[in-house]
Formats: sequence, C-alpha cells, structure tokens
Amino acid sequence: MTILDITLFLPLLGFLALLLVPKDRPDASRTMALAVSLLTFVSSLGLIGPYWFRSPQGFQFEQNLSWIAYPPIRYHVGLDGLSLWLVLLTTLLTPICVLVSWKYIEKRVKEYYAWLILLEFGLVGVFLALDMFLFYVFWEISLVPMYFLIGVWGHERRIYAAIKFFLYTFAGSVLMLGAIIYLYNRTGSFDYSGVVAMITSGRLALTWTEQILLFLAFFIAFAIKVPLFPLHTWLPDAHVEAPTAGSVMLASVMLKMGAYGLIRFCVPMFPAASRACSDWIIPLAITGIIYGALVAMVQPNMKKLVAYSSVSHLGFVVLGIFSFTQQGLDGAVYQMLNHGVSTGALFILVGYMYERRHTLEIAGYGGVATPAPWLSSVFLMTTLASIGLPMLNNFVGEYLVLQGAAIANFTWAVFAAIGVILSAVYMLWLYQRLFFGRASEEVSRHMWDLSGREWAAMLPLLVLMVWMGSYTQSFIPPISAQNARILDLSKAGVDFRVDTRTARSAEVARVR
Amino acid sequence: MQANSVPLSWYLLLSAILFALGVAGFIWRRNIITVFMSIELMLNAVNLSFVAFSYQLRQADGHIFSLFVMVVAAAEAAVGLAIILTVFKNRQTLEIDEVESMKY
Amino acid sequence: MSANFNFPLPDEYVRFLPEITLSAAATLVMLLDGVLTERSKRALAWFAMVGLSLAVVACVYAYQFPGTAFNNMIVVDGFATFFRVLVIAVGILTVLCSESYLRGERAGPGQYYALLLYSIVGQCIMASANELIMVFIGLEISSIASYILAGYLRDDRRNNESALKYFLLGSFATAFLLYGIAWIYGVTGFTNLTEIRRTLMTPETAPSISLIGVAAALMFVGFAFKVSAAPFQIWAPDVYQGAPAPVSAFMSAGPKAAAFAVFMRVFLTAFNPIANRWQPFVWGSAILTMVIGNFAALTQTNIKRLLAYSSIAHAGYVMVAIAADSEIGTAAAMFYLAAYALMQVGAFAVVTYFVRQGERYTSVEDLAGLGYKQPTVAAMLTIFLLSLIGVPLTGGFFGKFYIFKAALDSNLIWLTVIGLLNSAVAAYYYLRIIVVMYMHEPGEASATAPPVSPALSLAMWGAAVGTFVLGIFPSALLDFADRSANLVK
Amino acid sequence: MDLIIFLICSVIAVACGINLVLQKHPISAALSLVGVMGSLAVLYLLLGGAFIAAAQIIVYAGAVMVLFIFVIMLLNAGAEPAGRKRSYARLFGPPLLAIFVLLIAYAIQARLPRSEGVQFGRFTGGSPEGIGIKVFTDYLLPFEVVSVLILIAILGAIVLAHKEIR
Amino acid sequence: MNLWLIPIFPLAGATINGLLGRRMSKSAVNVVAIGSVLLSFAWAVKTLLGLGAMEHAYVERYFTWIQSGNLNIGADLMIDRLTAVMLLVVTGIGSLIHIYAVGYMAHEGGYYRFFSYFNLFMFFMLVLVMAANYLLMFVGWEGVGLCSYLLIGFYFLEKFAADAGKKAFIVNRIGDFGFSLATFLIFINFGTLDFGGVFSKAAALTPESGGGTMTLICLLLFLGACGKSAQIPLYVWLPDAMAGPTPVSALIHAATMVTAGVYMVARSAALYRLAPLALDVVAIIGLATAFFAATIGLAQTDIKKVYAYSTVSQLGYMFLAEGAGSFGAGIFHLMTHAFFKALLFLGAGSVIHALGGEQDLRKMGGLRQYAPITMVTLLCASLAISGFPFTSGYFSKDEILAAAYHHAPWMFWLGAITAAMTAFYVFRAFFLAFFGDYRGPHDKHPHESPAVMWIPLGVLAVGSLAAGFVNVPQFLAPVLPAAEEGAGDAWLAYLSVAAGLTGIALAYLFYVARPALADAVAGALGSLYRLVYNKYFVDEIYDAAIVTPVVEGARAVLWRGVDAGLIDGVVNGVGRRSRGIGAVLRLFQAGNIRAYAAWVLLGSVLVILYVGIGGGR
Repeated sequence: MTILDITLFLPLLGFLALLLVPKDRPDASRTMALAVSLLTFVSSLGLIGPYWFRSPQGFQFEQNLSWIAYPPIRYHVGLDGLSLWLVLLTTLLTPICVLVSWKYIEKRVKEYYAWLILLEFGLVGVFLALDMFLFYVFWEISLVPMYFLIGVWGHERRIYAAIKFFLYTFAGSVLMLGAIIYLYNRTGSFDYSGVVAMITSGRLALTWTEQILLFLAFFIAFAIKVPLFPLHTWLPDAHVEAPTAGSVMLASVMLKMGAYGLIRFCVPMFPAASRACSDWIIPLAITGIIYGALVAMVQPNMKKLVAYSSVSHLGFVVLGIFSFTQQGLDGAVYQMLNHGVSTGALFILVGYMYERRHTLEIAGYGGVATPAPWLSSVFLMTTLASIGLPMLNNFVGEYLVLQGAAIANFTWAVFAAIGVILSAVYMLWLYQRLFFGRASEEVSRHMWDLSGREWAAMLPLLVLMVWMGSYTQSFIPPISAQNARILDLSKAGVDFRVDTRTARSAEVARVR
Repeated sequence: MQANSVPLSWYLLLSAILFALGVAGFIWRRNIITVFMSIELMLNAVNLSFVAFSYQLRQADGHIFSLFVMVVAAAEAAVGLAIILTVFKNRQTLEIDEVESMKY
Repeated sequence: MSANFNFPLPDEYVRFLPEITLSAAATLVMLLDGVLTERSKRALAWFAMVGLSLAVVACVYAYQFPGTAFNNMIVVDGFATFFRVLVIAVGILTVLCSESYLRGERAGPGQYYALLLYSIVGQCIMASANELIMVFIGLEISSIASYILAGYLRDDRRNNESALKYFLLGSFATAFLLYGIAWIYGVTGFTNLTEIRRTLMTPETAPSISLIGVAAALMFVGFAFKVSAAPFQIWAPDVYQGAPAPVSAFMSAGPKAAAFAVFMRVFLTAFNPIANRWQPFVWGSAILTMVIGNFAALTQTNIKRLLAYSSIAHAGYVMVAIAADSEIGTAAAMFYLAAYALMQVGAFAVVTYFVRQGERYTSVEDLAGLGYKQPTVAAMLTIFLLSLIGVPLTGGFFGKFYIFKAALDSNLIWLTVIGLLNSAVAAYYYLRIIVVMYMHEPGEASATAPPVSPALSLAMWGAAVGTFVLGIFPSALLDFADRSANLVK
Repeated sequence: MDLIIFLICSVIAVACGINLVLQKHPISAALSLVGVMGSLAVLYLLLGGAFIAAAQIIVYAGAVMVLFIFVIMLLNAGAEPAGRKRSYARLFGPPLLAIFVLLIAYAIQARLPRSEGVQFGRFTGGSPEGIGIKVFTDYLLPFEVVSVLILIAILGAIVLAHKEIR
Repeated sequence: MNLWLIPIFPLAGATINGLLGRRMSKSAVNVVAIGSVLLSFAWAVKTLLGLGAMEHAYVERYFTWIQSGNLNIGADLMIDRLTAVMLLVVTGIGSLIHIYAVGYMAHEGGYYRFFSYFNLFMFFMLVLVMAANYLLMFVGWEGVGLCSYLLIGFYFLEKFAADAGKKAFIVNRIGDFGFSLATFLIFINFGTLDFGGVFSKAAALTPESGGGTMTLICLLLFLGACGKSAQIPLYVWLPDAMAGPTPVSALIHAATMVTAGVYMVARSAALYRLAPLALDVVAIIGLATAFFAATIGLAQTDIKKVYAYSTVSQLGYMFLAEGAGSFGAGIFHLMTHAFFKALLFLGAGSVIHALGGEQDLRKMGGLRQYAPITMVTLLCASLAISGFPFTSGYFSKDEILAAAYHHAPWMFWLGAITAAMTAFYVFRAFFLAFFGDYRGPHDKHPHESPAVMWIPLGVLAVGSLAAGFVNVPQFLAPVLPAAEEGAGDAWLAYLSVAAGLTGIALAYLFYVARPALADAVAGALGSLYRLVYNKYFVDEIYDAAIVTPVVEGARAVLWRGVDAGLIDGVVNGVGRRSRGIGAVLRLFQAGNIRAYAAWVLLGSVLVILYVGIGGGR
C-alpha cells in the first residue's frame, strides 16, 4: 500500500462517498469534492520524493498484484519521470476545477462532482497503469464521466458533442484493444515492461506488417485523443459545449493521455514502425500546428478559438515525439505540462467571463480591461504564456521541440516555427477584441473583477507559469532521464536514420 | 436388385418432395391454418425419411424418433391451434398477411 | 432384437435431478394455482423462486457425479452444469421481473410460472443432452412453453401476433432441424453425439462429407434460428417486441443460451471432424449477424425492439467465439452468454418496470428524464447499457475482450476487427438511451413512474451486481468455463 | 408388387401435397393432408414400420387432423380471398424451392451409398414389440420426458383458449 | 560582481508598481520607478569601474535554465566592452527618460501601470544586452518586444493604439522567427549557444569552411534584426508605434530597443565575418532602408512620424556600417543616435506638451517665444543628426560613410544624399515648429514644459553635442576590430558635412525664407509627392497582399471548407451513412411471416450449398 495507491484510490473512495451525500445538500457535496481532491493532491505531492535530487532508474512505487488469474491481468502500477508530472497536473487541476465549478454548476450538483472525481480516478490510473489491460480499463473509464460532464452540464449542442466525443474516442480505442490482445496472444502477457523487454531483446520478433499494423492500431487511438490534424474535429465541439471544468480537464489532461500513450507505447514497442511512419506523421503534426493556428485565428467563439489553439499546441508535442531527439522528446513532454497549465488557465478565465456575461461570442465583449483590470491582467499573462513568451512556461517547451525538430530535419523546424508567429496573431487579436477598446454599456455592467475563490483557482497556475518558465531544472531532469531511456528503446532494431548531427557537436554539457 | 423392390432413394426423394411441398405450402398459402398444416406435412416428410433410413439400417431407432415426432406434432397442434384461436378472437381473420402489425 | 434391459442406477437419477426438481416445482405451482385464492396467489412467485433455487442446488449436487445417464441420453459435465445454472438463474431473474408485471396486467400467475419452469426444464435438458432426440425434445419443451408465454396475455394483439410468428416460424425451423437429424441418422446410423463423432472420425466408416454437410446444414438452420443468428434472425425483433416484457427478457436470454449450448455441443463434438466445412460459414454468419443487429438497431425507436436487435448483435459476438472453433472460444462463448444474460435481462427488467399497464410506454423517448425521476433505476439501466457497449469493469466488456482474444488466437484477424468496429457502432444506440434518460427534460412517462416493487429492484440489483462481479472478478467463472470448455472427452 | 404400391401411394401423396399447396380452402387442404398421411402410412408398412403405420393413422389422421378440422369448423374459415398483398416471398420462393429440392435430390442420388431395394417383410424391427422394447429400455428417458411436453401442451391450450382469463 | 543586480532593480520596481501601484501615491510610484533605474545605473557604473580595462569578457554563471541532452542553457550574464557601451546608454538615457516621463505622464491615467511597464522594459533590455548566450538574449529580445507592445497600446481605449501594439508585436514575431531558427542552427553547428563557445569555435573557421550554413545563420539573425530594428521589409511597425506616449517613443523606439538589432549583429560579428554574402545583404538593406525612410520623412506632417522615419533611416545607417564591416562605427552611431534621437523625441514631446497634445506640424509655428529651452535643445539635436561639424552625429556618420566608401563607393554617395535629406526634414520640422507664426487654434496657450522635463532635455543636449568625442570604435576595437581604415579620405568628411549643410539650407529656404516655395515644389512633384506622403502605400500593399488573403483564406477555406465541410462532413457522413444502412436493413423485417419463411428457405439453401454440397466427396 504505497502512497501511489493512496493517490490512485482516494478519488474512487471519494466518488463512492459522494454518492452517499444527500441530493438536497449541494454545498455538502461541493465541500466533500474539494476535500477529496485536495487530499489527493497532497498525497500525490509525496510522489515527488524519489525525484527530489536525482532521477532514479525504472519505476518507483511499483505495485504488482494479481487481479485476474487467467488471462494474467495484473494490478501493476508504477511511476516514472514521464508520468510523475502528469499525475501531479491531474491532481492539481481537479481541486481547481472543483473551485471553478463552485458557482457555475447549480443543477444536479452532487452527480456533477461525483463524475468529476471519478474522472480524476480514471485519469490518474491511465498515467500509472503498467499493465496494458489495466491501461485500457482506465482509458475507457475516463471516457464515461467526461461523456456525462459534457452531455448533462454542457451548452446548447452538448448532446451532439458528447456523443461525438465518445464515439470518436471509443472507435479509436477498440482498435487499440485489438492490438493489446494480439500482443498478448504473441507474448502471453499484458505487462508493459515485460512486453517491451521481449521486443527490444528480440525474443518477440514481429514481422514488418505486424509491427506496422499494431503501431497503427495504437497510434490511431492515441492520435484521435491528441488530437492529430485530420482526427481533431471532435475537439472543438467537445470543448465548446463542455462546462468550464470539463473543458479544463479535457484540454489539460485528457489530450495528454494520447501523447502519453504515444511516448509510452508506440515509440518503445514499435521503434522501427514509428520511425518509418514519422515520415507522414510529422507532416501531419506540422499541418496541425499551422492549420490549427489559422483556424483559431478566425473563430468568433472564445472557447472554439482556444480549442483550435490546442490542436496547434499538441501538434508541437507530436512533432517533438517523432523527431526522436532528446530535446524533442523533453520538449514534447514539457509542452504537455505547459499546455496543461496555460490552456487550462485560459479555459478557466473564459469560464469566468462566461459566468459574468453569459456569452462565448468574442463580439459580446470589448473593453473589459476597464471594469475588470485584474481579470484582464491575469488573462494577459496567460495569453503571453500560451504564445510562448520567454520566462513563461510554453516558451521552454516550444523551444526544445523546435530545437529537436531542427536537429532531426531543419525544414520541419522552419515550418513549425511559423506556428509560433501565428499563435501570437490569434491570441493577441483575441486579447485585443476582448479587453481593449471602450467598454460597452452592458459589458461594464456585467463584468466585475476576480473574486477570492476565482483568485484561489488561478493563482497556482500563474505561479506555475512563471516557475516552469524560469527555473525548469525543478521539472525537466526526471523527464529527461526517462526520455533518454525511451530514446534508447526507440533505437532498438532500427538500422536506419539514427540522427548523426548531434553527435557531430560533441559539446559536453556543463554540470552544476 | 430384383424386379419388385423399390430403391430406397425413391423413398428419400419422395420425402424430399413432400418436405418441399410443405415449405411451398407455408410460403404460398395465406390461411394460417393451412400454413400450419403445411408444417405438419413437412414433419410427415421427415418421418418418412426416418423410417426409410431405419429400414436401410435395420434399426428401430428411426421409428422411435418418428414416434416422438408425432407426439410433438400433436402437442404442437394443440398449442398452435389455441394460439390461432386467440389470434382469430382479436383479429376476426385468418389472413396471415393481416398479422404484421409489428415490422421493421 | 436384443432387449438390453438394465435398471437406471441412482447416480443417473441424480444427474437428472435438476430437471426432476423443476418439473416437480412446476407441477406443484400449476396445481396450487387451482386451489389458492386470488390473494394468496402472490406467493406462487416466491414458491417458484424456491423451486428454482432448489434446482440450482440440484445442479451443483449433480455436478458431483459427472458422467452420462440413461444410456447416454444426457451427460452431466461442466458445460452442462454451467448452462443449467445459467438458464435457471435467468429463470430466477425473470420470475422477479414478472411478479409486479403480472399484477399490473391482472394476469393469473399460476400457469405463467408453471410454464416458465417447464420451459426451463426444457432448456436444462438441452444443456445436458447428449443425444439428438433429447436435444429435439428439450428444444420442443422449451419452445412450446415459450410460444405460450409469448402469447400469455391472450387479449393483447401484440401478444397474439408475437406468439403466432414465434410459433409458426419456430416449428418451421424445427422441421428443418428434424430433417437434418433424420439425415445424420441415416448416414451414420446414430443419433448419439459421441457415436456420431466416432463414426466421422474413423475413416473406414466415415460417410461422404457432403452428406454430413447436408445434415449439418439442415441442423444449422434449426439452431441458428433459435439463437437468432443471421440469416435466420428475422423473427426475433417482432417476437421480442410483441411478447410481454418479462417474457422477452426471458426469451432473449434463457432459450438463447440453451440453444447456444446445444449448438456448441453438436457442432463442436459431433461435427467437429468437419469443422473446416462449417467454420467459414459461421464466420460469415457472425459478421452478418453483428452487422444486421447493430446497424438495424441504430434507427429503432421502440426500446423493446431496439433491445431485440441488440440481442441479435450479441448473438453475433457469440458466433465469433464459435467461429474461433477452439476451447478458448467455447469458454469465451460461455462466459459471454452469462454476462449477456445478466445485462440483457437487467435491461429488460427496467423496461418491464417502465412500460406500465398495457405496455403503454415502449418508445425510447418515453424514458426522457428518468435519470432525475428515478435515479436508481436509471443508474441501473445505465450500467446495463454500458455493459452492453462493453465499457471496462463490466461483464460485457470482459466477455467481448475474451471473445476477441479467442478469435485472434485462431487468427481470425478481420473478424475481430469487424467485431470491434461493430461494438463501436453499437455504442451509438446505447448512448442514445442514456442521452434520453439524463440529457432530456422529464416527460410525463417518467414523471408518472411508480416506485419500484421489491422483487423488481431485487432483480435489477442482482443483475447489476452480477454484471460488475463478472467485470471486476471474472476469474472464478472464467476458470470454470475454461475447465469445462473441452467438450470432446 | 412393392413397386406398384409404392408408385400408387407416392403419386397419391405428391398429388395431395400439391393439392394442399394449391387449394384455397382450408377444409380441402386438410383433407388432402389426410390423404398424404394415409398413403404415407402404407409406405411405412412397406418399410416394416407396422407400429408407426398404425400410429400414423390413429394419432395423425385420427386425432390431429380431426382437431384441425374441428378448429376450421369452429372458426368457419372460408376460402382465402384473392391475395391483395404481393409478397415478394412468392416471387423468389419457387426458384429457391427448386434449388432446395435439387440439392437434396443430388445428395441422395449422387452421394448416398447404393443399397439394395426395399422389400416388404425384409425388416420387421418396427413391430409393436420391437418398438415397445426400445421405448422402455434405450428411450426410457425421452419417453418420460415427453410427458412434460404433453402437459405443457394441455396447460397451454387451457391458458390460451379457456373461457375467462381472470 | 553581482551583475544580476543590474537588471533585478528595474524588475523589482516593475513588480512593486505593478502589484501595489494602484494603492500607492504618485510620488511613491515615482520613487520606486526612477529609484530602481537610477540604482541599476549606479550599479552598472560601479561594476564597469570595478572591471577596469575589460580586455576580455567577464561572465557570471547563476543556474542552468534549460538542460536537455547535450543542450545546456545557463542563466548567465556577461560584460565586455560592447556590453559596457550598451549598458551605459540603456541605463543612462533610460534614467533620464524616466525622469522626463514623470512630468510628461503627470496627467495620464494608469500612471503606475505605465511605470511598471517602463521598468519591466528596462529589465528586459538589460537582460538583452548582458546575456551571455543567444537564448538568454532572445529572452530579453522577446521581452522588450512585449513591453513595446504594452506601451504602444498604453492608450488601449483607442483602437489605433491597440492595433499599433499588436502590429508591432506580430511584425517583431516574424523577426524572432528568424532569430530562433538561427539559434537552432547555431546549436546544431556549434553544440552550444554560449557566446564564448560559439565565437571561439567560429574563430577556427574561415568563410570557405563556414560555407552556406554560416550565411544562412547570419541571414536568419539579420531577419531578426530587421524585425526589431525596423529595417525593410519589416519597418512598417515603427511609425505606427508612435501611438504610444512620447517617452516610450524616445526610450524604446529611438534610443534603446530598436537598436537591439544593431547590437545583436555586432555581437555576432564573429559569425558575420564568416559570411561575406550576409554582410553585403546587411549593408544593402541598411542603405536602402536609410534612403527610403528618409524620402518618406521628407513629407510627413506629424512631428513624431518625421522623427520615427528618421529613426528608421538612422538605423539603416548603422546596419550600413556593420554591413560594410565596420561594426564599431555602427555601435558608435548607435550611441550618438541614442542621445540626439532621444532628445529629438523628448523635445517633440515637450512641444506636444506645450501645445496640449497637438502633433501636426502644420498647426504649430512660432513656438520660439513660448518654449525657448525646448527650442535650443532641439536645435542641438537637429544639428547633431544632420552631422553638423563637431557634434556627435558628425563623428559617427563620418565613420560610417568612410566605411561605406571603402566597402563600395556608390554606397557612400547614396549615404551622402540620405544625409542631406535627413538634415532637410529634421530642420523642416524644426523650422515649422519654432519659426513663422503660431498656426494653431487660438484658444490654446502654448507654454514651456516644467523643469522635470527640460532638465533631462538639457542633459541630453549636452550629450548629443559632446558624445562624439568619445572614440567608441577604438574602445571597441578589441571586441570588434574595425575594417581596414583607408588613409587620406578627409574629403569624404567634407562632402558629408556639405550634404548636411545643404539640407539645412534648403530647409531654411523652403520653410523660413520662402514658405510658398514648399507648396509649389510639392505641387510640381505632384504624384511623386503623394506617393511619398503616403509612405509608398506599403501598409496598404501588405494588407492586400498578405493579411487579408491569410485571414479570409483561413476563414473561408480552412475553417468553413476543410474543417466544417470536409472533415466533419466525412465524420457526420459516416454516421448518416450507417444510419442509412440500418434503415435499409430493417426493411427486410417486413413483419410478414411468409416472407420470413422465405428468408429461412434462402438461408437454408445457402447453408446446404456451402456446407453440404460444396464439400465435394
């Protein structure tokens, strides 16, 4: 019973407890949800322990118990540099989401928080599961609460969005299930590390077709979740229709499930296939970067704009992963966290504005800076973070990704960097249309400045933006160490296109 | 084989033909009772096969089987006709094509 | 003419104990119905429950004495026991569902429960039959009983129609089955499955493949019809839609499971030697069944009919397992049928609760807002639907998982892919129901929903718990299925 | 001799069968069915199924068909009116049926091992004695179980057809 | 040495004012704002004195900022002679402008906000100049861009201000795009981004061995410089940037930020040495910018716009110098320019202040009796920029033209013409503002600015006259060895001076002696005049050629077309199609028993065919 198990199962217990709260006492369920999520966050802080001064090899807090005797499905969970921060991101954002929804959600409060907490359970599980079957279980579990969050508490077209979201993801993941089973039939085990070991050691020799098909089965499931360019259309709908907290969880954590899966499964398990496919994946990613930015630029709806910006940002992540360079991978993972923080914050702020003005149309605002200076300052900072201003978090991620891409192939970097320009275009334009100019009469009547609760929800994120931007050493080392391992794995059995350009510049990094 | 013996296959063919006729009756006739009777015809055809086969095998088992078939047929007849009665009570018709309120 | 006359041993009676118990209980119920007053007839439900529970005990006890009985007429093995218990469990759930329904319809419970129990007797016989004649008789007992049940409310036009269709088409298909039996008897000289198998295995006695094929084909028609596998699924929607809701629940689970049991026993023992002949056809039939079931369900508005189509689709998944033609496949099919029975009967239980007197509310839209008027019931239905979709931690998911695992084991890659995609399609219409329940404003149907009767809620809870147990701790059942999957001794 | 009887009976049977299919009026259909059964009974006799032949006459022609005719009378079902619906079943029914018969026939003719012809008296296992012995030894269980079936039938008939349901 | 204190002071000031400013009194805000800048100025001076000769760079390493694989970026600050010059310019002139701003902004809303942004700018500018590696430099680089965005859009109630800010930021982003790409290449080729490491490695290379990559790097860097320092084709943002308060224009868009590009190119001199081609590009772009901006300046009527274009033009000069290989001269001009251009803007500000916000030259005139001090100081600045002998401008411009002549004589000639034009439009503005009669509305009463404003003017005036005597190029020689100095080219100096004087004379002729002449000439030139007056319609062209197509294309094609139409169309189409299939399939359930029987028959035939007869044997 490690602290990891506690972090994982606290939400589940919280969910069950919430079910017992009487329906007619909304505040009780609110408080309960807040308490549970905060507890979870606190216990999750304990996970940092092993990574405090060093980045240890292998999985920490590993727990490997038998769940189902045959087929051998095990409750196998563990933590490494890759999942560490993602788990913390989840546990941090959940209480924030609870706070954000405090006033926003009035109907069916109890159910709402129950789903939210259950969602946390699923998400944390996804990042911790080391048994592929278990992974799939959590993957699907996280689907259901989000489906209800969107479908019940969403906006006008919520039902369409909810079903679209569910079917899109489900359709992708069933293929992954098939692949998992196939791997099991070949290896007789669902254990992630075991299978990877077999593949790298060559004890499990997959034919080229097998590898490609399996890779695709996994990849499509993840690519839909990420979402990669042509598979992204569920995202805007889901984001726009979801309630604030839903959008936050969706953008900040659920999208990362896809990217996480790419790094965790696709690359190490099918190195050759990944490298071969990167020839068309990377163009898609870059298309996504530019395309997402351009489409975001012309959105009349705030949430949709942010949603498309996510498509653009996640394009960077995919680009970084499939550049197969240390910098690229580190950047990708870091960018996942950054996007989680900054886009999460953006959605929260948009939610605040919606609570006041009750419209998501950008045209409905303008001149907000006058009645709500602090809101606008916070929004400005978040905007700057998300357009990758140095000393704020996104910059580091984007820089590393682009550097990695440039090492792999300079042309990619050139095109991807256009996305950085465009991000400034659409975000600043949005900011100008929302906050600058003279406030119209009803804007100044409806918009008021941040309340204490709203501050409480935003402050951690703002702090993180600066921290992650200015002192990355507190975050990157575990990631780097883990990525280095993954990079080695990804070279297994690959006799082609291992990048030589970094080798030429044999500058030994300064150690302090 | 001597003059006045009949090839077994003829019996089987006969049974096949009768079976087919039963099917035909089921498909062509529109009166529920007639349709039901065509089923009986099919069962009879089957019985013929049973008996014929058991002649060839020199076993009585086929006969037993057809005996049971008869019993079952009788039971079915009772139940089936009861059902037909209820249908008629509610619909005042034996047109089989009238009984298709539930479709698609 | 040899009269090898030997008295049956006590063990043989023990092996037949469940059927005996059930028939006894059934007869008692029937007789009690005559003597009891209207008020006290309520008790019959619980009486039937007792009978069924005893039968379960009998099954377990009989399992202590595995082997054949009455000159190879029946065989008691894991497989048989599994399905016996399964159909009896379905019976229990059905009784629980029916109790309040019958009261609502003011229909006499006596004969109803008697018929139900008899029909279960038939299914138990099917489950343990080792001889085509037993198969035939068991099938007929089960079917005839359910014909009557389907038309039980004889003043209801839908009931009549359903009964008539079921009856006519059922006996039509049975005729094919019989014809097939006649053929197999003719070409092998046996009606005993083990004997048939032996004959086919030994080259010198083995008759022409195509003759066996014809026989197998004709029997396939009969069985496929009973399990509502394409292209013989056509009757199912009409019948399930028309029959009384609890009966539909029963028919979509019990007889189907029993029919699958026979199907597997016949085709995996007797016709195993010619598996390479029928396996591809099962393959095609599986795909067709899944596709028809799922796609046709997409546009259904009547919830009973929708569930009927979904039951067709699920039969398709089981066919996938059979197409795998392996012990794992058999085990998968067994497990899946158990899980399926729970979730399907559960879903129908909710329908039973909801339709009200005269089955007024059968449209999906009528469920609008149920999630807020009757949260528990809605939650139950949600659980069953999620399980039908195949969301993890539910029996439905694990069953699917296990089936596709088996299919991949036998390298049926495309079948698996199609099946997986089908389950994605299926998600749509199940989700629609959830949408209506939680995301639409309550309509008068759900506004006027009465409180749930204890028996019914017991059924729902039972099914729900079972669904979760099969999803979270499948090991016990799975091990049993695996151990008893090798039909070929 | 056998041949002649067979030919006669089979011709009658087929003729009656066809008649069953063609007749619009249930009564005549029923009568033709009786005809089929009768001729079949003779054939059973030829095949050495004395008991079955008897049972055929008593049970089928005697009991079952009487029941049928009784019901027909009860519901005084008239000739079916000219078909209003053009069911597509009637359209692609015939070819299917033809194929079906041909398949079976082919199987019988081409695949079934030749065996010597049927002659009356060659096989007498179907005598009441033989049947009796079989039924009470090998087929004891089904014989018992069938009672359940009949019980159900009675019960069902009562449930569905008796006067008042409540 | 605690170099980090130098940037930290302004940062602290910015934070304090930003968070608490609203509750603080104006004077408190002033103390914080000015105090912090003065402190960093003082600390800078102390440090430089402490460092003494600075024969080679002095680096302080603080912590690893980014570490990934063999990529290691430290938060390191360094000081060498080049930095020293910039440091003094930034902090010194910065402090003066801060003081001036106290007076100028006295009556503006968002006072604390202004100063917090202002301090923040100082912080980023200092990071930019003191950074010890390219990425940290990039931090400052983007940071100053941000502050310029905020300060240009300071009057965010006005749409044009907000637009100008956005334009500035985005155009800068285009430059930064080049800069960042350059850093990637630098890391790929040198394995580090530290100036020390890069330049020592670069020293080992020759133009031949450097090859195309070096050229590419330098061009990309220069793209960045173009964005920041408003060179063709990215100069368009600077004139609009005048929408910000005048002190901003003085500090950011004249003295410091816009020169960052010049500084960066000079900093990368070691790389440019390896890329002669890139150097030529720099020179040509610089010269072209200088010339065209000057022509535009000739016809502007908004005083700040005039000076803005002159800034662009002067920056062009600096790049010309660097392109000609004489980086020292570039920096030299940067310094002198910082003085006189800051002065010009502050003077203009004081004029505007005197006229209560009037910026249009045509509505000025005759201010010499109302604002004498302003006039005197402005005169000094104007003389300096026109290269009047022995003013600062004279020396630096002389250096540049000399270098240009040695690089390619035609550049010199063009430069000289530009010098003439510069002199002309500067003095045109001067005469229009201070001579003739007051042409503005008479309800307004022009008045001299308060001491807090004119004292900085005075200091700067002295600077712009005297700064030329500091021989910067020589001081910088260790860092930036100047291009070979050809002897006996005194006549070049005379010529440039002559050009300047001609310009002044013409201006006097047109706007004092014979005012009518100006309009006559303008009329005579007709369309040419209009072309220049409208800045060659460059903004309009950019809008029509780039902005509109991109935006509309994104809306119509990508969003409506591809996203909603194509992709979602396919997705929903799949849904609709499968429902259609379902609708067809259910039709087979015709409900007719006989039809069903037919299906069964069909099925059985199929089965028999396949399983049975198909079996053969």
